[in-house]
Amino acid sequence: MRATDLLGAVVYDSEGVPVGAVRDLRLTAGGPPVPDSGRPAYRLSTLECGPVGVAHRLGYGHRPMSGPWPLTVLLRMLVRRSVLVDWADVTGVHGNRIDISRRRTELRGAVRDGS
Amino acid sequence: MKADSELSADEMLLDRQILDVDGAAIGKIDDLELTEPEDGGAPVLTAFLCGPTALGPRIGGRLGLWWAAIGRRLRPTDEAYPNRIPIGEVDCVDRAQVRLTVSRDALDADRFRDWTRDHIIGRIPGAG
Amino acid sequence: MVGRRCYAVVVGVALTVLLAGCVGPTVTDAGYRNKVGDTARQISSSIASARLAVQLDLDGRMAFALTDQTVSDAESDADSAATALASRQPPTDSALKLYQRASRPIQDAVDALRALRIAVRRGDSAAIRAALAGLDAPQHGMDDLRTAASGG
Amino acid sequence: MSRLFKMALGVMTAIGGFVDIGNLVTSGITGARFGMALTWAIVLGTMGMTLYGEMAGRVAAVARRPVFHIVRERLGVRTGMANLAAFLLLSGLMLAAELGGVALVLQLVTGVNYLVWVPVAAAVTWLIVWRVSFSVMENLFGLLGLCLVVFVVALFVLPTDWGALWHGATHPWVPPDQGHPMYFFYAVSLFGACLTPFQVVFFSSGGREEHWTTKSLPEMRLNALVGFPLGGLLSIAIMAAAVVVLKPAGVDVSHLGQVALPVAQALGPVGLALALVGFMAAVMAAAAECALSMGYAVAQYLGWGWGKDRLPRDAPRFHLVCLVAVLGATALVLTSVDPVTVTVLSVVLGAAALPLTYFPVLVVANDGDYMGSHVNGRTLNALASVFLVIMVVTSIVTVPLLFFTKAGR
Repeated sequence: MRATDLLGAVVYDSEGVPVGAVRDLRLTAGGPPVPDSGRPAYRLSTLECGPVGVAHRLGYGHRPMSGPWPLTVLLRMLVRRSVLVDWADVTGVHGNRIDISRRRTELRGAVRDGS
Repeated sequence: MKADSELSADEMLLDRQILDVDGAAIGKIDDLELTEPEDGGAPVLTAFLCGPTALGPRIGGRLGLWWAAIGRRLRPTDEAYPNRIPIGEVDCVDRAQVRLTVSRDALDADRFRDWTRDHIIGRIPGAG
Repeated sequence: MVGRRCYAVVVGVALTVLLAGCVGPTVTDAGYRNKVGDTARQISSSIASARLAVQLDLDGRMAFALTDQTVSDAESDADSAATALASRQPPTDSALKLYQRASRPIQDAVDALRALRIAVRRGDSAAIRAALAGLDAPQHGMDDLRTAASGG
Repeated sequence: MSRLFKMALGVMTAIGGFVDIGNLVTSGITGARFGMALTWAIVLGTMGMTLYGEMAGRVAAVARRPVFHIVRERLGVRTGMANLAAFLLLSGLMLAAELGGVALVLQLVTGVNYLVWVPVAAAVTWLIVWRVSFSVMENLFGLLGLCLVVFVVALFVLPTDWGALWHGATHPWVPPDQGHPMYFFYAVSLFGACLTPFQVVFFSSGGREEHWTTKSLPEMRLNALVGFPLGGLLSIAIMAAAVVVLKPAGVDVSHLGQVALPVAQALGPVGLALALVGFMAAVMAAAAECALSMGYAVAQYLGWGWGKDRLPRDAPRFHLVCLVAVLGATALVLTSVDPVTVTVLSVVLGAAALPLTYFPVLVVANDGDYMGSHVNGRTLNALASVFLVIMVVTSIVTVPLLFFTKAGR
C-alpha cells in the first residue's frame, strides 16, 4: 500500500456520511519492527480528514504560523473543521473509499485548541 | 531512524529532499511504502519511494500517467515499482533534512542521472 | 488534475506571446486616422533620433559605431512604418484624401534619412551637414501630418 | 578579505546584479515617453524586490531552503508543477531577451549585425554557467555593472532641471497625449522589470550555494536592504537621463543604443564606453543568472543534485537543464524577433506570474518551526501582504493590458 492510495481518498462514517478526504497521515513510533522498518518502527496511527487540503498543505494545520494576518485566521478556521480518524476504526479501504466504524460526531477535531 | 515520536507525513516526509551520508542529493520522497504486517496490525512505514514512477500517481491526470510511463522506461528492468529506500537505511528525519546512513552509490543506480552524466555532461570538457 | 491546470498555464502564455505580436486590422476611418497619426509620430521620432545622434557625432561626443547604428535603425524604422501604412487600405474617401496628403511627406522623410545614413557611412562631414539640414523639412511635414490626422 | 571589504563587495554586487535588460529597456522607453510620471512604478518594484529578496534570503539562510524547495513543499506537487512550468516559460523568454541584449550591445560596439553575436552570447553564457565560480561571476559582473553609475554622473553634467524632475516624479498623472492603457502597461513593465521571478530564485539559491547560515544574515540583509534600492535608483537615473535628453528631442526609444545617447551627450566617448561596459556586464550577468535559475528550479523541484559549488559530473541533470535553456533561448532570438519587444513582453508576463513565486516565500518566512526567532514581524507581514495584493492585481490586469496596447506599440 502506498501513501498516495490513502491521501485524497474519501472517508465515510458508519452511516455512510462522508467525513472528508484524507489530507494527512500521522505515523507513531512503536510496536515490533518488521523487515525494512528500521528501529523504532513507525505505524500509521491516524488519518487527518477535512474538506479543504490547502490549509494543511501550507502548514497552517498545527504549526506556529505567525502571519500574514488575514490568512492565519481564514486558514485556521478551515483546519478547525477537519477531524482525526484512528486507523483502528477503519473497516475497509476500497480504491478511493474508506469506511470507518464510528459515527462522524464521535470523531475528535484535528486541531487541539491550544495551538 | 532518529525522528520525533509522532510524524505527520505531509509535513515531515512527503516532498522532502533526501540526502545520502555525504550530503549528496538522492531525490525527493515522492511516496511512502506502508506494509501491513502478518499479525494484521496497523500498516508499518517500510520504505521511501522516489522517482518518476512514484511521482506520477501523485501528479494525477494524463500528465501523471505520462510522467510515470517515462519513469518506467528509464528503469533498468522496466518494472513499475519505483526506487525503494528501506527505512532501515535512514539515519535521521527532522525539519532541516532527511539523511541516510548509506552513500548514493550503494543504492540502486539512478539511470537518468548516470546516462546524462556519461553521455552528455561527461563529454563536455571541464566536466571534471 | 494538474494536466488541465498546467496545460492552461502553458497554452495561455504561448497564446499571449503570439497574439501580442501581431497588429490588428484597421477598419474604421478613425482607426485609419489613428494609424496615420502613429506612423507620423514614429517617423518623426526616427528623424529626431538620427538628428540627435549625428549632432552628437559632429560635436565629437559619440562613437562612430553607435552613430551608424542609431541612424540605420532610424532609417529602417521609418521605412517599415511607411510600408506598414502603405499596406493599409484606406476605408473611406476622407481616409484616401488623408493618405494622398500623407504619402509625399512620408516618402521625403524616408529619403532624407536614407541620404543621411549614406553620408554618415561615407564619413563625408559636408554631406552629413547637408543631410542633417535636409531633415528639417520632413520633420515639419510629420508634425503637420500629426495635427492633420488628429485634427480630422 | 577584510570583513568590511566583503560587505562593500556584496552591496556593489547587489547593485550591479539588480539592473538587467528589462530595467535598461523599460526605463529608457518610459523616460522618453512619459517623463518621470512612472517613477512610482520603479520605487514600488524596488521596494517589493527588497522586501521579498530579504525574506527569501532569510529563508535560505535559516530554513536552508531555496525557493523551489518551498514551492513544492508548501504548494504541493500539482500546483508546484504548474508554477514550475510557468516559471520555466517566462524565464526562458527572459533568457532570450538577455541574450538578445548581449548581442545588441556587441552590435553597438562593433557595428556587426546582432544576429551574428547571438551564438557568441549563448556560448559565453554557457561558459559562465559551466565553469565560472559563483563568487567570481557575482563580483566581476556586479562591479562591472557599477559602470552604469555613469548615468548618475551624466545627470549632474547635463543641464538637468532637478525641480522639474522631482515635480514629474511626485505628480504621476497620465500625460495628455498618452492613453491610460499605455500608461498602466508601462507601469506594469517597470514593476515587473524590478521583480522578475528568476531574481528571487537566484538570490535564494545563491544563498545556498554560499552556504549561508544565521551568521551571514547581516551581510545578506545589507545586500538586500542597501544593494537593491541603489539598483532601483540606478534604473531611475537611466529613466531621468532619457527624460532630460530624449523626451525634449521627441525621440521614442525602440533600440538599446538610444538609451545610451544621454551619456554620450553628457560625457562624450569615454562616458559612452563606460555605459556600454555597464550594459554588457549587467545583461551578461542576468543571462547567466537566468539560465542558472531555470536549472535551480527544475533540480530543486525534482530533488536532483544542483549547484555550481561541485563538479558538473556530480550535478549532470542540473547542467543539462541549463544547457537546454540556453539553446532554446538562442533559437528563439535567432528567429530575428525584435529583442526589445521580447524584453518588454517577458517583463510584463513575468509580472503576471509574480504571486505564484512569492507567496510560498511569505508563508515559510512565517513558519515558527522553520524560522525560529527569525520569523516575520507584524509590520513586515503587513507590508508583504500589501505587496502580495499589488502583485495579484498586477497579474489580473496584465494580460488584458497586453492585448489592448498590442505589447506597448
